[in-house]
Amino acid sequence: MKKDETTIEKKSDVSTFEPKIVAFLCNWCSYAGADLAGVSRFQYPPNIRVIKVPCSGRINPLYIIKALYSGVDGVLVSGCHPGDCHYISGNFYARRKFALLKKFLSYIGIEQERVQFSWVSAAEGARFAQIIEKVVGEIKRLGPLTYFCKD
Amino acid sequence: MVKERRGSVILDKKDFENFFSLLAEKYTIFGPSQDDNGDAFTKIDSPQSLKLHYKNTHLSLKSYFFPQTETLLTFDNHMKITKGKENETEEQTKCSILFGVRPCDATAIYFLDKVFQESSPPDPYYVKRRSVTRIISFACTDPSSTCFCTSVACGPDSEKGSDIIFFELDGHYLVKQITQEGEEILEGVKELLKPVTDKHIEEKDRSMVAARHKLRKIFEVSNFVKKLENFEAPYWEKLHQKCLGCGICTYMCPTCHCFDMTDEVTGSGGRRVRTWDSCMFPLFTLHASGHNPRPTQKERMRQRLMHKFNYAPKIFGEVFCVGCGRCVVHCPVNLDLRSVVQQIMEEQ
Amino acid sequence: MSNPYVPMPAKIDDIIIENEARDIKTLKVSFTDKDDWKRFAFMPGQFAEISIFGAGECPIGIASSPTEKGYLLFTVKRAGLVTMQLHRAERGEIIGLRGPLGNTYPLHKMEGHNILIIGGGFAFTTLRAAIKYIIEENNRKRFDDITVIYGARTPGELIYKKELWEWEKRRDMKTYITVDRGDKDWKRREGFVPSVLKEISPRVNETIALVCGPPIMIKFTLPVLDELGFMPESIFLSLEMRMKCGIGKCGRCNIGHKYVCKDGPVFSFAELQELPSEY
Amino acid sequence: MKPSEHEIINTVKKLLADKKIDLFIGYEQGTLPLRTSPCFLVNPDDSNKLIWNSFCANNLTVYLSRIMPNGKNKKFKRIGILCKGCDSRSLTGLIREKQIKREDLYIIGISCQGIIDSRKLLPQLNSDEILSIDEDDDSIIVKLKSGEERFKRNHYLYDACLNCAYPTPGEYDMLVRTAKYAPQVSVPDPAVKEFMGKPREERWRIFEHELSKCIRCYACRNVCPNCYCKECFAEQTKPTWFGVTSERSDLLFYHLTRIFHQAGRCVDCGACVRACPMNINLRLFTRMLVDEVKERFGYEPGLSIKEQSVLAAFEIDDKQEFMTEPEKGT
Repeated sequence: MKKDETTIEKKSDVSTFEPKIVAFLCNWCSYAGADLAGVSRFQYPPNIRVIKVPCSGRINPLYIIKALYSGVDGVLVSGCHPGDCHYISGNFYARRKFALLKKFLSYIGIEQERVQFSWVSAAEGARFAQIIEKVVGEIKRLGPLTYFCKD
Repeated sequence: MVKERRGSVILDKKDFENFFSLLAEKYTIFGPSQDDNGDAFTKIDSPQSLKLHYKNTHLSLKSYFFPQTETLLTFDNHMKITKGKENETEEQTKCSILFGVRPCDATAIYFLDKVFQESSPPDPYYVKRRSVTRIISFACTDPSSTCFCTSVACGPDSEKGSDIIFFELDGHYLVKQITQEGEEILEGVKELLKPVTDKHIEEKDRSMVAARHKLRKIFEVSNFVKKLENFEAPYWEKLHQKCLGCGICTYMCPTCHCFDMTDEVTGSGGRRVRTWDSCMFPLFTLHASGHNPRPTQKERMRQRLMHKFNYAPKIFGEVFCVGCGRCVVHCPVNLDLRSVVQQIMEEQ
Repeated sequence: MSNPYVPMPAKIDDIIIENEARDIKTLKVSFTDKDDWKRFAFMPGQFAEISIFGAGECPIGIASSPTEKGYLLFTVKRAGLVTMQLHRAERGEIIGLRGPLGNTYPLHKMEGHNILIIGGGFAFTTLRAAIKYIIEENNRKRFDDITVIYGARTPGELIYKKELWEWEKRRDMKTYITVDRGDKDWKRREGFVPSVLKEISPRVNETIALVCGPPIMIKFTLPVLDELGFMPESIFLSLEMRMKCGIGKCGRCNIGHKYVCKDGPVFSFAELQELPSEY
Repeated sequence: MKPSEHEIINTVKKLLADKKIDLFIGYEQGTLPLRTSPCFLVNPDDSNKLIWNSFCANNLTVYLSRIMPNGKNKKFKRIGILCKGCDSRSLTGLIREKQIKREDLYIIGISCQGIIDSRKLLPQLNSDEILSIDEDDDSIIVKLKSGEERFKRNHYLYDACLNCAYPTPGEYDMLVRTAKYAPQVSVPDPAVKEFMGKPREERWRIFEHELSKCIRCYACRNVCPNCYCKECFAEQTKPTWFGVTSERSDLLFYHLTRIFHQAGRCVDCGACVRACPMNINLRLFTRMLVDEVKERFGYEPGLSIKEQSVLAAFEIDDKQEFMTEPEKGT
C-alpha cells in the first residue's frame, strides 16, 4: 500500500494467537542488549517488532497510543537504566511519563500488561531475552487487543 | 375554513394504540424516547415507549439522512473500488417513519433536501435514505424559552418538510395530510379517522395562537438578510471575541450541511469517508500553500451567519435557520444568536 | 442514479518534470475504460478532482485542451498530502478522476475578439488549455489576434518550456515570456508580468483578458488592466480555493454566495467586484 | 449589586480610564437563565456591564493565549482579567509554560464560593417563569412568578467545586474577598476512588460508553486554557495520526491523547465538562491524573509562578515499581 502505516486486521483465536508487539528500544542500551541477546544465541519469541529510538525519553505517549490504535496487541518501551542514559536525563524524564501513562491506561480499563516499560543495559542480553519472554507470554494470555479496532 | 378542511381528519386518542400498530405493520417507526442525553429518536415498537410531550431532541434529525460518519466508497489494495460504485441499489425492505418530529426539525430536513436532493447533481447517499423515510410531525404547543422559530421563516405549526402534521387537541388529534406520501399513509388507516368539524379547527387555531404567544418574535428576518449585505461592517470586529471556535453550534444545528471527505487505509485496502465539518474550524478553508481566506474567528463567525441568513436566501430562496435554539443552548460561552442579530440590527 | 463521488479510473502514461526545483510535474493520463472519454467531455478552464486512494482527492486544473485527443494533462505542484503522493506516483499507476467540474473560459464570448492571456508562475495550466484550444487549426480563424504574457520567478520555474518557444515562433500570435530574475544565459525579457503588460499595452477594444496567477500578481495586474481601459466584464479570472466535493455541497469554497467549484472557478472581474473580497 | 461587584467595576473603570490596561476580560449577564457570558471591555464607561455571582463559570484565561499568541499583541499591550481560584491556577500554568508574561497582566483575583451547575439546577425549576435570581452565603434564591424558592448551594455546585481546595487565587494584583467558604485540604476525588474500585472490564465499558457519545466538536479542547497548541495533533496531516470520523477508535485516540496531555498541568477547573454538549463526564478521567500526580510526585500545578512543570523535571529516586522485571530465578 502506498501509505506507510496500515491497520492490521484482527483474525485470530487465543490458542494459536501470535501477538504483534511493538518494542521501542533505546539505541544505546536496549537495542545493543537485543543485539547481544541475538549474538549470544538467547532464544526469545519473535513477536516483537523493534523500533530503534535515540532514547526512551524520545517516546511521546502519542506514539504508544498510535501503536495501539494501529492494531498491535502490546507495546514495550525499553531504555537504559536510570543513570546510564547516553543523554544523561532522557530516561529520568521518561520514567515520570511512563509512570503516569501506565497508571492512566490501567485506570481506564486497558489491561496492565498491554503497555510495559523496562530498563535493559547493553550488557544484559540474557535479561533482554527474559523480559521479552515474560512480556510476550503475558500478552499472549490476554489475547488480541480489540479495543481500538475500526468496527 | 373550507380549504383547511380538505386535508384534515380527526383521530381519537383512544384509537391511537391501534393507529400506531397499523402503521407499525407497514413501516418501521422511529420516535422520541428518553436516552441518557435527553430526548433522542430511537426505534419504537410499542406506543407506550413514545414520549410525545418533549420540547425537542438533544441532537437534530439531520444525522438520520446525513450521518456524521459515512463510508462513500471502499477500495482494495489494487485501487479497485469495491463498494459504492455506480447506482448501487440495496433494496430497503420497509419504508420508515420518523414519528413525532418537531416542525422546526422537519423544516430543517426540507432545507437539507434542497441542498442534497434538489440541486444537481443529487447526493445518492442522502436520497437513498430520504426517499424511503416519511416524516410525521407534531405541532408544538409548549415551545421552550430558547425557541425563536417565529422570528425566522418557521413556526410551531410549520408544514415544510413533513408528510403529515398532528395537532394535539383534548381527547383527539387533528391530523393534516400535507404531501402525497402522507395521503398514502392515511389511506392505510382510513377506518380509524373521523371527519373534521369546525370546532376542531377552531380549537387547533387557538392552541397555535397560544403557542405563538409564548414565542416572542425577536427580529424580522427579511430585514436582517438585507442588513447583512454590508460585509465589511465594523460590528464584526467585536461580535466574534467570545467565540472559541469549537464546532458545537454547527454540529447541533439541523440545517448545517458542510462535510469533509478523507481517505482511510486499513490492512487490506481502505475507504473514502465523509464526515461532518464546521466552518468554525481553522482548517476548513486552509489552502495547501498556507493561505487561508478566513484566517481568524471573525471571518469564520461571519461566514456562519452569512451562509444561513444571506447566501442561502440567494442560492435557495430560504433562510437556513429554523429557530430551534440548539446553538443558543449549547454554546459554552453563551454567544446567543438572537443577541448577535439584535446587535447587528441596532447598528446603523 | 449516478454517484458523483465515484472517480473514474485512469492510468498515468507519462510524467514530465516541469521545473528545476522538481516540485512541479505534469502527469499525462488516459482513461482505462474507453467510454469514460465521453463522460469526461470538457472545455478549457474546467478542473477535475484527482484522487489517489489512501491519500484523498485534490482539485487540479485540466492543462490539456479538448483538441488534444487520447490523453489529459494535469500539472501538479507538490504542496499537500495528495499532491505529495501524486509526486511519488510512477508511470502506469492507477489514479481516479472525478469531473469535469466547474465552468469554462467564455470561449463563445471570446469568438471574434482579440484575446489577451496573462499567466504567472505555475498557475498557467488551464490557460495552456485555452491557448492550445484557440490556436488549433479550425479554431484559430474564429478568434482575432492573440497576445500571451507569461512570467515566472526564474527561468527554471517556467513550465511548458518547449511549447513556449514554439508559440514564440508562431506569427499568428504574440508571446511575451518574462522572468522576475534572469540568470546568465537568459536572453529574453526580464521584469514582473504587470510591468511587461504596461510596456506592451496591447489593444483594448474588442479584447477579452484571461488572467490566472498567484494572488500577488493578480493584485498588481488588475490595476494595470484598468489603466489600459479594460472593462471589468471583459476580464476573466480563474480562482483557486480549498475544495472537497467539487459539486457545490460541502460548503467550503464559497466567495459570498457563489461556490468556486460550481459557479466558478472562472469569474468575470465584474462578478468578483460584487462578491465580498474573501478569497 | 453586591459589594464585590461594585469593587470590580470601580477598579476596572479606573484601570481602563488611566490606560493601565488596554482590555479587560470579565463576566457579563448571560442571555440564558443561570448563565453568564465572558465580556471584553475596552472603554471605561461600559464597565458597569461587569457582574460577579455564583454562575460565573467560564475559565477566562483561555482567551489569553489566543489574544496574545506567543505573548505579543499589537493592540492590547496589557490585559486585565478576572480570576477565580482555579482560573488563577490556569493562568499561573500559562505563565509557567511561557505562553504569557506576568507583567502584561493585571489580575483581579476573587475568592470564589463555588459555581452553580446550571444543568443541575435548571431541571428543578420552570425556566420560563424566572423573574430574578439572588444569592446569599449558603443558598440561591430564585423569584418565580409562582413565588420564591431557595436552593441549598452545595447541592448544585459543579463537581469540580465540591471539595475545591484553592478557592482564593494565589497570584493577583488586587484581591476581592468574598468567600465564607472554608477551603478544604485537597483530597483525592471520591468519584475517582470509587471508579478505581470497579473491575477492569466494567471500567473500560464505562470509559468506552462515555466517549462513544462524543460528536468531535472539540469544545473540550477549545475551552481548555492548557490547549493552546498552534497545530493540535488532532488536526495534523503530515503525519495523520488518526481518522477524522466519529467512530469508536478515533474518539478513543483523541480523548486518550488529549486527556494525557493534561497530565501534571490540569487544575481541574471543570471547563471541559461544562462545555461538552453531550454531557460526557470527562472529569472522571482527567481528575485521576490530578490525584495521581499529587500522590506520586506531591505536586499540584498552578500554585506559584516559579514552580516547574512536573513532567519537565525529575528526581533521581522517583518510584519505578511499575517497571517490568524478568521473572525471579530464571
